[in-house]
Amino acid sequence: MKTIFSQSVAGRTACLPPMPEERAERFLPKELMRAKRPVLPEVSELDVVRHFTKLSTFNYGVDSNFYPLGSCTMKYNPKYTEYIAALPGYTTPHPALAQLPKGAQYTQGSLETMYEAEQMLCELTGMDAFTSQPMAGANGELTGALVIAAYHKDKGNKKTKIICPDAAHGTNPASAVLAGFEVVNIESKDGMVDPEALEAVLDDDVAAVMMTCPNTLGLFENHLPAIVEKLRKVDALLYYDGANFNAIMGKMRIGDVGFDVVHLNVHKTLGTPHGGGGPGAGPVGVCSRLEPYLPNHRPAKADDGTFYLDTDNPKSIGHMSPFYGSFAVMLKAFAYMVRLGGEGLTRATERAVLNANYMRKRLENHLYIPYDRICMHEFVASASKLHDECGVRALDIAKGLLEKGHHAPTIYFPLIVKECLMFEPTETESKETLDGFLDDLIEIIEAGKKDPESLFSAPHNTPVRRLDETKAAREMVLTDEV
Amino acid sequence: MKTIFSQSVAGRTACLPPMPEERAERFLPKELMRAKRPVLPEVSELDVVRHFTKLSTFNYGVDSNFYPLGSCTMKYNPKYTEYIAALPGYTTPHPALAQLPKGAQYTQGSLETMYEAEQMLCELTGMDAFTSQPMAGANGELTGALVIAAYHKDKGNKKTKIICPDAAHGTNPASAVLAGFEVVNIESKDGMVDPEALEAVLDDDVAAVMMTCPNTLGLFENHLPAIVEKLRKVDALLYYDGANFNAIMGKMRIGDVGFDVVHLNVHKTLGTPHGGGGPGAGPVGVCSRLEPYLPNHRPAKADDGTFYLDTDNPKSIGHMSPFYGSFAVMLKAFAYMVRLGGEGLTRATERAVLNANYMRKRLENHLYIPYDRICMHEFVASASKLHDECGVRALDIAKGLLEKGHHAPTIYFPLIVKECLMFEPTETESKETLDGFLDDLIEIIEAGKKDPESLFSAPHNTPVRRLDETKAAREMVLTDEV
Amino acid sequence: MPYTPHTAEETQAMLDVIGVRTIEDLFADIPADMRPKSFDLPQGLSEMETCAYFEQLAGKNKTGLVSFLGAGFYNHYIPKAIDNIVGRGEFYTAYTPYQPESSQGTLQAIFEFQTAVCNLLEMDVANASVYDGGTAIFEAMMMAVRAGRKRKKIVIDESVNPIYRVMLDTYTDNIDIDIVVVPHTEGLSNVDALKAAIDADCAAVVVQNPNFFGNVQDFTDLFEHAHANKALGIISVYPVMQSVMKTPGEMGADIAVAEAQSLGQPLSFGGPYLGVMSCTKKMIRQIPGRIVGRTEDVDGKTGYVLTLQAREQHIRRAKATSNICSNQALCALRALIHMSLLGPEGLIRTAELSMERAHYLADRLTMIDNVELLNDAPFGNEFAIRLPINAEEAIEALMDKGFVTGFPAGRYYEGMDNVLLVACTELHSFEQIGVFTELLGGIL
Amino acid sequence: MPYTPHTAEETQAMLDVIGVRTIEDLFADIPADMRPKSFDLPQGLSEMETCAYFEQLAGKNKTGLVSFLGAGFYNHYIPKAIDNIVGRGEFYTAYTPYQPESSQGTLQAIFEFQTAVCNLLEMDVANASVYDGGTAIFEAMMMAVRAGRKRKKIVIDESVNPIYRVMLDTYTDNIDIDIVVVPHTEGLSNVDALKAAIDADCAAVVVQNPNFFGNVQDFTDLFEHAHANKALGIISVYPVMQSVMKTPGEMGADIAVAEAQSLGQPLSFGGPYLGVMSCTKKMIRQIPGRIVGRTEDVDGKTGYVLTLQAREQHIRRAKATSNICSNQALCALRALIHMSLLGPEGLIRTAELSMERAHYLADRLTMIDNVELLNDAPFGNEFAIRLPINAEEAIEALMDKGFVTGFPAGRYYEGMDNVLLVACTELHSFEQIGVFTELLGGIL
Repeated sequence: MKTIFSQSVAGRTACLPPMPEERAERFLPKELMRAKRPVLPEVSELDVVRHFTKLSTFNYGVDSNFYPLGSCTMKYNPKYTEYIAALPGYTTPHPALAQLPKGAQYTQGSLETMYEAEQMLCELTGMDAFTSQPMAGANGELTGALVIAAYHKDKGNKKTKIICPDAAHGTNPASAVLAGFEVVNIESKDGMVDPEALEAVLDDDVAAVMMTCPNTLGLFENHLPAIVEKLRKVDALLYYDGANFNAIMGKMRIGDVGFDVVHLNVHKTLGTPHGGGGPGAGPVGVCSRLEPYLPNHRPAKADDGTFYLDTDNPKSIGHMSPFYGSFAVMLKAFAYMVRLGGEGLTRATERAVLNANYMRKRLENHLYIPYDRICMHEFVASASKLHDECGVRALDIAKGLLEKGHHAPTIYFPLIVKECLMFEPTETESKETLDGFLDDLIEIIEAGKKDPESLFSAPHNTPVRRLDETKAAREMVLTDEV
Repeated sequence: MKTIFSQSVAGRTACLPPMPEERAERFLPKELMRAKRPVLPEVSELDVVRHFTKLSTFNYGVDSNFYPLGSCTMKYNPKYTEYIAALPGYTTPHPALAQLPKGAQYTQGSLETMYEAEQMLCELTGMDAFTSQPMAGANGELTGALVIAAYHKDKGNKKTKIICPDAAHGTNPASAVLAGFEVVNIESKDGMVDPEALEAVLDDDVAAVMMTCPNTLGLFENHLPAIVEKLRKVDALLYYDGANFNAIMGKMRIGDVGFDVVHLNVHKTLGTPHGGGGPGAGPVGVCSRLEPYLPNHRPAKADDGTFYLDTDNPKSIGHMSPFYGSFAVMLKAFAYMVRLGGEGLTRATERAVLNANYMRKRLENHLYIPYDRICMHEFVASASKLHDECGVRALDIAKGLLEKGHHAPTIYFPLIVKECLMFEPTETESKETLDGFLDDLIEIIEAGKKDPESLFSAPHNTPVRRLDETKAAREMVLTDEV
Repeated sequence: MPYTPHTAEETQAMLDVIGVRTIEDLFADIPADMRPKSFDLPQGLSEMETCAYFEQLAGKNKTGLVSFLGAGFYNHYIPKAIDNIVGRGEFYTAYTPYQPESSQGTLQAIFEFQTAVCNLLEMDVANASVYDGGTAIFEAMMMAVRAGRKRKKIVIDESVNPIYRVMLDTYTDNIDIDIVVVPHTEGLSNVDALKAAIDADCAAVVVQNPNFFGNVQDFTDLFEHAHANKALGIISVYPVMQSVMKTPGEMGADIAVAEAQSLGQPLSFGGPYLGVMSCTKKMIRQIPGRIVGRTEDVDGKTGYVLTLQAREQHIRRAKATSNICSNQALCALRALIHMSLLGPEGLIRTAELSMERAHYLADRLTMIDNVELLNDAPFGNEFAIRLPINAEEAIEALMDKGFVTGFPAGRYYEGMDNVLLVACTELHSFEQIGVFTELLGGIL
Repeated sequence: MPYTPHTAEETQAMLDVIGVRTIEDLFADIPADMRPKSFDLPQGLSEMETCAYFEQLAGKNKTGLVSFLGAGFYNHYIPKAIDNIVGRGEFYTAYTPYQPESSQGTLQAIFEFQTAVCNLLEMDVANASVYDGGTAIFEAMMMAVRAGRKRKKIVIDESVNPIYRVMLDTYTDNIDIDIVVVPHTEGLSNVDALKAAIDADCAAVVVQNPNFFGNVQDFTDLFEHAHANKALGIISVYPVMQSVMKTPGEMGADIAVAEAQSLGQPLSFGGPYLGVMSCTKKMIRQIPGRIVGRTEDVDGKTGYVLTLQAREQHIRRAKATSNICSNQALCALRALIHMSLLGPEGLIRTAELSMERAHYLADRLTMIDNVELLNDAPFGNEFAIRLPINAEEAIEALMDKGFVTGFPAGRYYEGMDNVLLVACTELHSFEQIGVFTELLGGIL
């Protein structure tokens, strides 16, 4: 499809502001001005609308069809949250206004929203305090790691290492490194963190362990109490990666079972849209002893019931975002929690787990399930046997699903399972939808066994077919030549 | 595609209000209540969103691609007008509020909007007064015909007939009949109203002539001054069907050249969306002597600059709509006029006519153009020669265009041209778009000459192919059995 | 210039192809003496300035009012998903579905809308909608007159919304239809008088349920009587209340119509609204407007088309069943999505919440001295009370306190100057009702 | 319950297939003593109640203020077509484009966004965006440190937005990077001092244009000096002003970053915003985050994929170039549509209208006694003035009159308690500026 740049015709305009009385030359000397006008699309509004409308039809969202992308929690994004985030009362305020003299008076709505959202997250997770500042999950991980570092530094602990299980998301070690830690990997046993493997590397230098629970195989970490006990002995903290939080709402609270820090991905658990890759929000919760280190400018409630920004945090790590994080995203997450309430959030978790187990059970005669027991909100299957038998890989199954109009599951993650396919149906899908998907998936697998070639060339009916990624990396055409 | 009803599962819900404290039995005796709950879809919000998102992809709008539907003026609908019509200040007020004591004070925004919109329409058309009440073009025609009847009745004229040219829209005679008139048809000559044919039927019983100018062949009615003169002699009024008003903005004003009544289709000329068939708005303008007969509750401006509803209209025909017409649609039309201004509206007309003539010229070697001279905003071609040569009909060309992803032109209207195709590109389309369409159209015609069969089976790639209309009319399945 | 993409070069190239020198040459057909005498429209504005102008204008409407005004038009909650769906360009920038292969979205949606209407009203057939509730009654009357052949009389109950009755007078002023209005009795339809008015010239009797005063009645008996006299029964209903009320189908109505503004359309100062029309199978050839039918394509695949088009003006012209050539497609889509999101239980709850509040309000108001209900008959979410003062005075007194008290019945009914119509929906809080009754009590 | 479609029957059928009796059986792995100690979340609300709650909350923010507050974040006009497009579910409910066959919409949009960024900044390569302007500077510094191998020092100008400098301190607190701040001189970058700070340990010098005080400068010379000393030049810019200002490319910057909130993102009390990152071809292997490249499918058809993924954490884990694993895809789409709708002329006019107003305001303000510009250097749409009183006082005094006076420089700069930063955009009217200057004059 033609790019918007290639539709450009010199002099064509769409949404032109009025003509200024003075042009830029009046205000800037020539040597501070650019020589050439920027090459941006010169198109009509109709061109823009048609172009992006057409482009959208080449995309796939939860609104299009089922999206069982494991580890991503592609649940339905309720439309009312978009309405709320677009209320002019919310979109208008400049974030610095609340920091000015008397400014808090004029931003009480936003401040109360932030405060109440953080309070609700505390109750949901059992943590003592939350910050809304982190702008995405990985940013939340970094925040958590910095808070951990600040805590140990303040306490005079000499801590240099963070332990990450091999099934962890790749961002865990990457974030730990950015907080100045050395990363120690430990191998899983039976799909779970192995207390003995942990014991083997646990010493006084360990600042924290980063865990995902249920882990990225969709399994509950049964050794959690033992792990907590071990860590306490060396004053190491326990970090909860919230990627899989959709599996435990109302069933377990992170703070209650000994986790010290948590980040949540609101675009996973709390119904905010992924937007094709962002924006997200990654609020971080901590236990009370870590609260002093949270990012500064914290929403707070005064004795008279008004809200303000608390800047009296001498031990704060500083700022993770210029102001208070992705406010509008957090707002949607808060609106989601308000609508569902405790009961609704619990039910979401229950149905997510129900759906995952139903899929697992229906698939177990067709695909190898390495850990074939009750799973949480997602599970991992493997095409390795299929690959051995007839050459069909996880990738081929994924492409076969695309051809049938479904989205594919996550493939080749976690790295510890060969040819893996990770399914996460979420609670918002009905039995009918799951059955429709499963019928097609089983048909693909069975057809693949008989005629693997047919699958190797899939998909045929998508806007483009399998793309040459090597060519992309080699030639590196990263912009449109104009 | 499955209907929303067939996706229904008893007990499933989407957007449920809270549970009432009392059920209906508390307020209504059993004999006034329905025996069974209504059979409506029981689906989730996700089901609804996916269903209609999917359905939308089976549809075709101006936002999808070029839409050269003659006589329909499918121009681009600017998005800001939707924003304006959705402002809570505009969507909230109950229409009767303005009629209550002190109510006008609280609806000044809506009243001023209506008043200013009507003023602007007066200047645009040269009429003396406008009403926003008619809810669509045909409703405007009826309003106009009723005003004409009221005028003649009030004057004591015995008028029984309205003259309609054969090229007129079918709604013209249908509306005239509803206003109590007998319809006299006259035949065109050289594609235009023939003054001699008119003369032949013109007598004292004639209340009015309904004209479309340019007419439905896209031709300016050259005999207009002669016609006006003839009508004046028998005190017959001249009605302007505004369907083709996009052809003359800034170039001719209806009121200036002798028209007495006009309806405009704002969804054609003034950029409001067609919505798949509605809602529209059909404001009616009149010369001053007809003003007393306009529908009641007219927006007016007091000496102190405030706005109110004028109900002191003893000669008014009454009410065409419960309140003041399709307010939100008129609002969008007004917003469109404000944005374009006089210069922009004139330019719209100029480019619409430019585009039509360009298409006509590029097509003239490929399709027979019955009136091949400078046209206004649209023109009519005919496939009759093609049909004679190789059996390809206008319908086949239309379906061939659908197959190539374009919308088809209007076909088989006006009735006076055989195998006709009526093209109206509108001003919002670029030369590139026209060229792309014309290249494909010419290819279809030329291919059709060589291999007509290929065209008879088109389209192949649409959500459905040619449908059996006879079966539909015979079996009359008009609802989904549940 | 906005929305005309032509550059100077392109314009020139196009003029060259056409073979004229200037754009003005294309308008040579319009002689100089026919050119505009004036054209003093204001300068155009940028989008930014245009929006600022209208934001300022919209701001002149007061939006914080607590309103008990109904009179047939109600402020019900509109689920937010509706705007998201109807905002898709494929729906709202489409034309009438004349090319069915490219219009299955609109066509199937209308088919589903027809189904929802028939199921809600328990009627056999529905059309794709007409402009509003008033034109729906008019078209229903016309159906009856066509079906009744020589019968020209329409008997209409006085408690049918008078706002519509004004419209009906306007629409029928010049055609051979005789509307006979049968007076109400203290806000209730006088069924005996209606029966008495049905004679050999009567094509149909028209009633409304709940009626203008909010009262709910059963017209089974009336329609039976009409049928016995070869006249038809026409009923106008309120879709939200219809979820719990006895249906037109159950009452034996031949034609059932409604204003469906209450199903997902904002009040928007009068429109666009949505006229719903349905009828029995017997009346199918009389129903005007668009109708969508299910069929198959050449491959046997299910699809939808406009059907029974032979009734319409582009074919029948002066002999068409109606002059209506559009429907309120997008409004109908809104209503369909609204009903799908609420489902039967949601629509019923909406009716019940509205009734609950209205009855609470009625209880509170009638505790005020000298305030009484107009009658003791059952009502839904609207009711009429008699005040000790002129209703207009009461309205005026509370307006500046931010409350819209209701609709003054005296506007349309003689001798009812003290009668006030008051409506509630699920959006009223019990608190608001409390404050309102105190304020109203204070001035009485 | 909302958003869980399971009926009781379906739930049972699914449990039967799984082979357990109750849903609770699925959670048997979580022992009783690990269950929540409390879970006192409020009852859920209907959509209608939820929206009412948030409308009330949003209403507690005052929206009618006339604000001259900028400090790097500006209220520019957002064309209405943007919301319509990004509201399409195919865009905003999609995930990261890991399955390119089903994600060409997002992928091509990012490719076009990268192109627009490169063209606006005149740089070679851009990524798909990062969280915000602050993280963009941080990631740029990290790029420089990686490229500079043993060099650990970053020289940063004090007139770089201090809001970001606080972030940079936070982000670098635990890693081996040494940030050296070079003081400004009356609001201007001290280029000589910056040059002097570039030594053999320096990986990069970081400047901002216009700087925090709104002044526009040329850093060509500085970057040349940096290159001569094997250090890199990093510049942070303001996209709207960039349409007229000398570009990072023209100045010879190695990495150019920006906060692109001003391109179609509402202020929304702090986010989401949009961090833009671009660099020279030489730096391509260092740039973090997602990058989209053009390629072909098996049929030779053009398509787009995420490329250079080998740098990312899901492959590189602890050795990844960054921990960032998302981009602000929907914000980037907004920015792309914004730039497409405005085009070069529209973006330039936006800059000019904003400057025009700012300069008019500066002229008016400096006519007040004892009010003077901080310096005489050129500025864009924001400038610093020295007041006769504490800037915080001035702000406080005008707040209740509905005017937000600006940002008090003293918050971040010692000795600048009387310095006020004032910003204008195209949305300010000359009238508002007039009223504001009178009010401010009145209190000084």
